Amino acid sequence: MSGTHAHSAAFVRDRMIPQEPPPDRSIGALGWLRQNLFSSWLNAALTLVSLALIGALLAAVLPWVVHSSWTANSLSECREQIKAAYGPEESGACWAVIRERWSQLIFGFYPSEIYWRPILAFGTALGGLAPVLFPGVPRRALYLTAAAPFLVPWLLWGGTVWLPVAVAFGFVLGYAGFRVVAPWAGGILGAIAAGLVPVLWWLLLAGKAAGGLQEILPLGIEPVSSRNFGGFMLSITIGLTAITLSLPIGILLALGRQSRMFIVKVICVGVIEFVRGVPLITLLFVAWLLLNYFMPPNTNFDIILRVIIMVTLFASAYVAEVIRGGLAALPRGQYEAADALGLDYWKAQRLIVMPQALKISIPGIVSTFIGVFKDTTLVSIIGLLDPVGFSNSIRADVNWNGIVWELYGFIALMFFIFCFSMSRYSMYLERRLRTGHR
Amino acid sequence: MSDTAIDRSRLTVSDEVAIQILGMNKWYGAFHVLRDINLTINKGERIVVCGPSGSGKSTLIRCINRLEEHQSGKIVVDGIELTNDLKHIDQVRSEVGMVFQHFNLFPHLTILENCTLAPIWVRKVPKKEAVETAMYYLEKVKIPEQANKYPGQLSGGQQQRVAIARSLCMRPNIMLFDEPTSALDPEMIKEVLDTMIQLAEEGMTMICVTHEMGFARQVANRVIFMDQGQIVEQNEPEAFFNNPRSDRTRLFLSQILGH
Amino acid sequence: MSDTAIDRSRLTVSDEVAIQILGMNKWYGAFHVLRDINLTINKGERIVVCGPSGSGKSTLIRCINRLEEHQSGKIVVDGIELTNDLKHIDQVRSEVGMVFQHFNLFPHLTILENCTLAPIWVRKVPKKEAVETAMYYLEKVKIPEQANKYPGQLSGGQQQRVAIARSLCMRPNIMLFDEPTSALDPEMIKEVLDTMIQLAEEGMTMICVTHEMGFARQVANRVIFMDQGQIVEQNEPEAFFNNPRSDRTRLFLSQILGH
Amino acid sequence: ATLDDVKARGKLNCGTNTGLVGFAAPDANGDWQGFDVAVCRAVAAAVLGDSSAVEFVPTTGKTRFTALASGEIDMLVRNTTWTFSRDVDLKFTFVGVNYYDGQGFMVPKALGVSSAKELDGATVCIQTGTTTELNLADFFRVNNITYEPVPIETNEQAQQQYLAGACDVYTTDASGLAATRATFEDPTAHVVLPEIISKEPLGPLVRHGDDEWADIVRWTLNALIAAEEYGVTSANIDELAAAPTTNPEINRLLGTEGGLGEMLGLPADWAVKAIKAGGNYGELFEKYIGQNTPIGLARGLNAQWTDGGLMYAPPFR
Amino acid sequence: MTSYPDVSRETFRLRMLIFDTRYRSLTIQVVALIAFMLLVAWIVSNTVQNLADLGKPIDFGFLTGAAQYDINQTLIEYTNRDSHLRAAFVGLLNTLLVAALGCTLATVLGVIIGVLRLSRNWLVARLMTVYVELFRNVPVLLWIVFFMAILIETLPPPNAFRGENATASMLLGDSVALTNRGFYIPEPLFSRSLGDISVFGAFDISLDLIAFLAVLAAGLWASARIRARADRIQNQTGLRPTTWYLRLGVVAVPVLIVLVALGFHLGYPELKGFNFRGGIYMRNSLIALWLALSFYTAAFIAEIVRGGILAISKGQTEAAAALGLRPNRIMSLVILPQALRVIIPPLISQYLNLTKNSSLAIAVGYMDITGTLGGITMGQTGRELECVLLMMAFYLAISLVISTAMNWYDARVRLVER
Ligand SMILES: Nc1ncnc2c1ncn2[C@@H]1O[C@H](COP(=O)(O)OP(=O)(O)OP(=O)(O)O)[C@@H](O)[C@H]1O
Ligand SMILES: Nc1ncnc2c1ncn2[C@@H]1O[C@H](COP(=O)(O)OP(=O)(O)OP(=O)(O)O)[C@@H](O)[C@H]1O
Ligand SMILES: NC(=O)CC[C@H](N)C(=O)O
Ligand SMILES: [Mg+2]
Ligand SMILES: [Mg+2]
Repeated sequence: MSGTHAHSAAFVRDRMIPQEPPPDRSIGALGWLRQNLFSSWLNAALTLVSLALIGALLAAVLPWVVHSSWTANSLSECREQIKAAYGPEESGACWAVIRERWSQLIFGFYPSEIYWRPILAFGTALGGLAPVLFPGVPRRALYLTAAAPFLVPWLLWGGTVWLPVAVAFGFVLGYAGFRVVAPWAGGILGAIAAGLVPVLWWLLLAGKAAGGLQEILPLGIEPVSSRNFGGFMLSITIGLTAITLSLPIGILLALGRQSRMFIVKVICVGVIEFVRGVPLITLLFVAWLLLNYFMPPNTNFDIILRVIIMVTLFASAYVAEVIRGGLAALPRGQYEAADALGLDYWKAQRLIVMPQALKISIPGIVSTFIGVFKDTTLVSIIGLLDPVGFSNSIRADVNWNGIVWELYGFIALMFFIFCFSMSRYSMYLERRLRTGHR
Repeated sequence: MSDTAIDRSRLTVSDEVAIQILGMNKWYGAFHVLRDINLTINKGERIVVCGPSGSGKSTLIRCINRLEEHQSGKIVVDGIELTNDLKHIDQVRSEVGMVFQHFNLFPHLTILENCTLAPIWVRKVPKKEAVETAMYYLEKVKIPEQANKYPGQLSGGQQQRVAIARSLCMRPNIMLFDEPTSALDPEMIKEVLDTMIQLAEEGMTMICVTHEMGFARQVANRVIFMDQGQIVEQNEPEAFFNNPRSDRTRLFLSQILGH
Repeated sequence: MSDTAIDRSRLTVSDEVAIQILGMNKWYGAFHVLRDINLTINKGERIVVCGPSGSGKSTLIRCINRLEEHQSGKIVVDGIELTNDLKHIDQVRSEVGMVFQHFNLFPHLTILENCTLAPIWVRKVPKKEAVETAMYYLEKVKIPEQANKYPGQLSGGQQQRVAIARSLCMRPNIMLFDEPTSALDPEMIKEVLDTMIQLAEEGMTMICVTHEMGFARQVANRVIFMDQGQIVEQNEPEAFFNNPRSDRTRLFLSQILGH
Repeated sequence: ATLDDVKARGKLNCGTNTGLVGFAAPDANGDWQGFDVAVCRAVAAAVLGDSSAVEFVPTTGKTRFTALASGEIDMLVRNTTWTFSRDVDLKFTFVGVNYYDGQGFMVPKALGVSSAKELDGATVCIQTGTTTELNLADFFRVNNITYEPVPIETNEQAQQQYLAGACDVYTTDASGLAATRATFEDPTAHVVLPEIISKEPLGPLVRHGDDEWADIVRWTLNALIAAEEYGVTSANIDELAAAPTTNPEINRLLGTEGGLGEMLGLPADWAVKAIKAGGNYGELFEKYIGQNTPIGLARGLNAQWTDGGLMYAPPFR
Repeated sequence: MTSYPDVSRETFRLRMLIFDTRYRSLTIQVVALIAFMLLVAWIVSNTVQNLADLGKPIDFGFLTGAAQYDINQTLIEYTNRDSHLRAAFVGLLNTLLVAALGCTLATVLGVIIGVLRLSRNWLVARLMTVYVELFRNVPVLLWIVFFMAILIETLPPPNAFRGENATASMLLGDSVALTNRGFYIPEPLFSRSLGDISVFGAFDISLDLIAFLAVLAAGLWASARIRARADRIQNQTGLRPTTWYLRLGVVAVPVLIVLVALGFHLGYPELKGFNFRGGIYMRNSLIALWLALSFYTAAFIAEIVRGGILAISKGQTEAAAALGLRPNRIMSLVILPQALRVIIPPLISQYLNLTKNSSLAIAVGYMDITGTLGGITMGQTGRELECVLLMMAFYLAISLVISTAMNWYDARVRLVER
């Protein structure tokens, strides 16, 4: 046991050594510079190259941005103003075009005296989303969430108040149908009734009922045709609708795809893979050229509605794939526990499976949404006046013929702000949910 | 195992049949997992099922509340035969509570919500009443103070007790336990076993897959030994442990107790 | 712990110095992790390092094979001083084997490939020879039959033994272990400790961060207790455990052993 | 039928150019103005009695026919050439011609080109989906010279590329060239080459299959042309329409005699409203594209037949 | 064993369709199938009805008619007398060209940026973060038109290269001209050319190219042999012979010989007439589309690469370092093989996205399949349904091929686990 030790050097520290500051310049500003920018020759070179790059970019862009005119009424006037102010060789930005066309870039041809309507509509939509997006909002705001889907379109398109009421009544009918049928024939028939009754109502009676009510009690606001929608309002309308509708549809598609029922699964897989396999632009072509062919003769519905349908379909397929990932990540035990407690399929999905699967899928869902919002610019290719489309028609104006960077820059900036804040929000959400249960 | 003194005379068994399994067979694909199972369990019985891994213990109790489908034979629970009829399945499931090895609590709900979920949505109990019931059972498993935490914040033993409380909130007549303690650290096993003993004392019909032989001796009125999908031996605990009749049982017991 | 009888007299310590650390200090940013470390380790010594979490144990042994850089003082391993010279670092690293808490096996390579990778690419050993060496050490850690499996297919204990074999294949003079058993299930700990004991018997110089006090008593010839980045006490195991001289050590031991 | 749809809607959906000064372009207030636009307004005035009851749908060379075929617009007035295949294969009805045109080339003066035949190897900006695109291919093939086409969606993009020098030549209808050149900072730096390589009768069109609607558009256009022939102008029309005049032709046109309006399913004063919307054909021409506008087109082929031109409205009887 | 009563054979009742687990799923499936078929039938019948009303029944015959229009960029022989089908094929090749170019550049950029984002250099890392956020938060369509505008507005027209007082000049010894119509770069020419062969009578392939590729392939094969030999030697002796110059040689020397034999020389672009002649002409539409798609996709690829490298835990690097492996070997033997498994599947779906996004070519007048088949052909013939269907079929085929490749790769590299 003993004698084998070279060191029986037992040692006990009698005095503890306190924290000491590090010896070299590894802290402080200089230390930071050394560690982060000039830690090696390669790094130093990279730093210098980066600095040069940033410098060159700023030198090229900054004077142009700053040497600008906000007041001119045409491109030539603007150029003159800039030459007058900053010298004959200078070129600068004509932000004046943004000032002059600001309201058009935002609202398109929406009648200017009722700009409050789209503003109120998007306010309502945000209000409706708030209780879903942020946990701190009181539960009562959920009423707004329920009302928003009817309120927002009505505010945007105007017309009789009875139409949204009639549409909303369809949901009441559906619920009633379920309550009447379900106890007697069971959940599945109940669900079918809940689906069928409102569809019949909407297709056959809702329009007439709304018309009739309008006769009796004319209540309404000035209707605005969707041809007048344009600018960011159009992007947001399409984006927001597609985003909100694609979530439930995507969930259904994802559930269908996970289903053990072969035919249901095949149909869902087919739809998802088809939609994901083709570019959005071809789907927009369908909306624009073919959707009217698919409808009974002489139905001619709004191009914006058609576009919204296709963009929603597109978003749904992508959301479905994201949610499928979330569903797959859920342990089997959760399903079994729900079964063992006697929850039926839909209740288990709603109470147990979806809340968890959605939580897992949030980053994916949000990036899908960002993608959808960005993709709304494609509608300019089929001639709708979203911001990109609008920039073309502004350029068609003799006064602003030849203006390029200011418009693209402005539009890009706006999109950047929207998309960037969405992605930051998703990070915030992820962080919050990660710590949520701990 | 548990040090709690238990008065076995208080554990009564009634004559009414709770579960009856007749000539039941089950296959996974071509693999014959359960072979000709015959078993009658009376109200108030406390059955412990044991046997080597893969012998079909879990499958057996999962058949009882139809988490798995059997292919031939008959299972009657509380007078209701388990067929493909959804109504019957729902009825049976609300009579039978089940506790899983890995608890399977719902991590996105608080403990209280875990416990009130099924009563509210399946039994259609008013929320207030459901909360009262839940608190009653949470007290019973001695964690009422955790009611508003999330499962992730609890230790394994506490989680398993919540799982038991969650089942009890549906006021089942029969409880199934599938190795409820085998995912737990030694200190926590006792907490859970105590809770189960308490349940047994109150006359609950229980079927429990476990290798806690102390628990079996103390609580069970019958021990069933399974191997290769069959019931190989069943007997009262004393007789089972001290005097196993089959060779396989003896072999198995020697491994388990020597461990 | 291990039931293997170990003949301590066979564990010899030579007079040659294997590792010498002189007045070594290390900072993370402004945080002083290691403070004035002085330590001389002779060939064949078996050192156990223990201490509360965050006391700098891992950092200390990671400094020895330069996974971390120290800012002042001197570390000499096998006669080579650790400076920024890459040659020296490479030399030291191929002399010193390290086993991590989480094994860090390469999941895309088979066990055999894990073991032969470094000998082939660092030591430039012919493949055939590398395979032979690898098989030799795999047999030593008692898993030659797993050679063609992937790490994902092995249990934790087996993986850790592979990690040890992988280090040994480089034929190091010194082995460093950073809590090699703390990520393992109890049954698997024994497998790994047995392997380490065997290594010790063969005279390997070892530094092991561990809280397995049984192992320390049985194998170590010196136990080092660290706290707040400093070596607070070091002694022979018997004296260390039975008669700790510093209050901090006593407190720590009471916690660990009472556990 | 289309007429009923339009009446029910209370608006006429009219397809126009995305922007071609003089023919169709929104002004600073967002109101559409131009020679083609005026036809839309006249039809709206005739049908709905309100020349502002028009929803203008900007279309590109490529999108215009789909817009019409899919029913998105009721009529298309977008300097569209009447061709056999558009009429027969694409199933549209051209109701007349509001401008007789031909395809020309515009080049910067600095290039020193005086004939289209000298354009061998040039880069040519061309709007896709147009007849000019096809004519161009034929022209260079026939003359055995090469070119590099740069396909472009709208007139405005073509202009941008042409001015930046990304193409040497811009080719389209001569009227379009004149209109485009008019918007340049320095129009005199560009010349339109003398060759006109095609016939381009431009006119309004509607879908096949609704002859009543085609008649309305056709006769509205004819009314504008006839009005010029008879000397009915926006200045004197109120007077002329107040009571029957001595000229029965004018009376039938203005609805003070006979029931032409009723036959079309329109009120009797349909033509009065159409003419009052912007004036007669000659007035419209002068106002939007004539000699006194920056575009400065001469009447040429578009003069009345009585002045040696091709404008020849069939009789109103 | 005791005999037991068999399960009572129930008679079938209607309610079992809904409540019996055996029939229930069947019921639902039949209902779903019927509903789906009804929907499809409804759409088809509407379409047929509508098209009949318009008098243009579905008919693909127009594809064989003469296209009549010219296409500026044609990878195969094409004149305006050729059929619409051939025009569509020209467009298809153009789509594939820009997709291939785009995927290549996007990968290169994405990898560089992704790696630089992990750089310890604070400034570089931040700069790359800015790049990524900027590019992925602005719509790709905007980037495309933006790049096109940059080309058109900032580069000189060919005119500017002309005359005594030219304001612009060619680069790299008068071999490259950057104009606002596109870039002209030298082209490979062969003075002793082998000529072309015709494939199916549809298009020609240069024999020179074939010869070149054949020799290159042979060289690569030889190089692989040398490498295998090096592996063998390493296995036997442990020492790896240095072979890079040999391997370079077997590839380069025969290729050089073939090039000399064929009389290889470069054809330089020259200003003649209105435009540069000679050389390879990359039109501004191609360049704008290519750069925009690459830069945009690179931002996503950078994130994938970064994620892939981060996913390989620090422990792997440390374990490898502790074994004495040098940093470059750690990268090639430990990190890359693992990171690639994480990176490649999402990378392939980015390729798919890029290919689909290339349909935005239409915004800058690049004649891809949406520009020919879905653009001019559709506009001139008015065959919307047929053209859109064909276009969708084409893109579906591409995505099918790509996702099959991805699944195959996924299955091949999946880590073996318990
Ligand atoms: N879904 C399944 N598909 C196919 N085979 C299965 C399935 N579930 C279980 N098995 C097999 O059925 C047999 C019985 O499984 P069961 O889980 O009932 O055993 P057990 O007695 O509970 O074992 P343990 O003690 O390991 O839990 C095992 O051989 C198992 O491999
Ligand atoms: N990369 C790092 N940067 C900054 N601080 C670090 C870093 N790594 C470790 N530390 C800090 O250094 C201290 C010592 O860490 P070390 O890992 O050596 O402790 P330990 O004794 O091994 O503890 P444990 O028993 O938890 O493994 C801790 O306080 C830790 O927070
Ligand atoms: N350039 C144009 O926009 C019109 C072109 C030509 N008149 C056509 O109808 O095709
Ligand atoms: Mg089991
Ligand atoms: Mg540590």
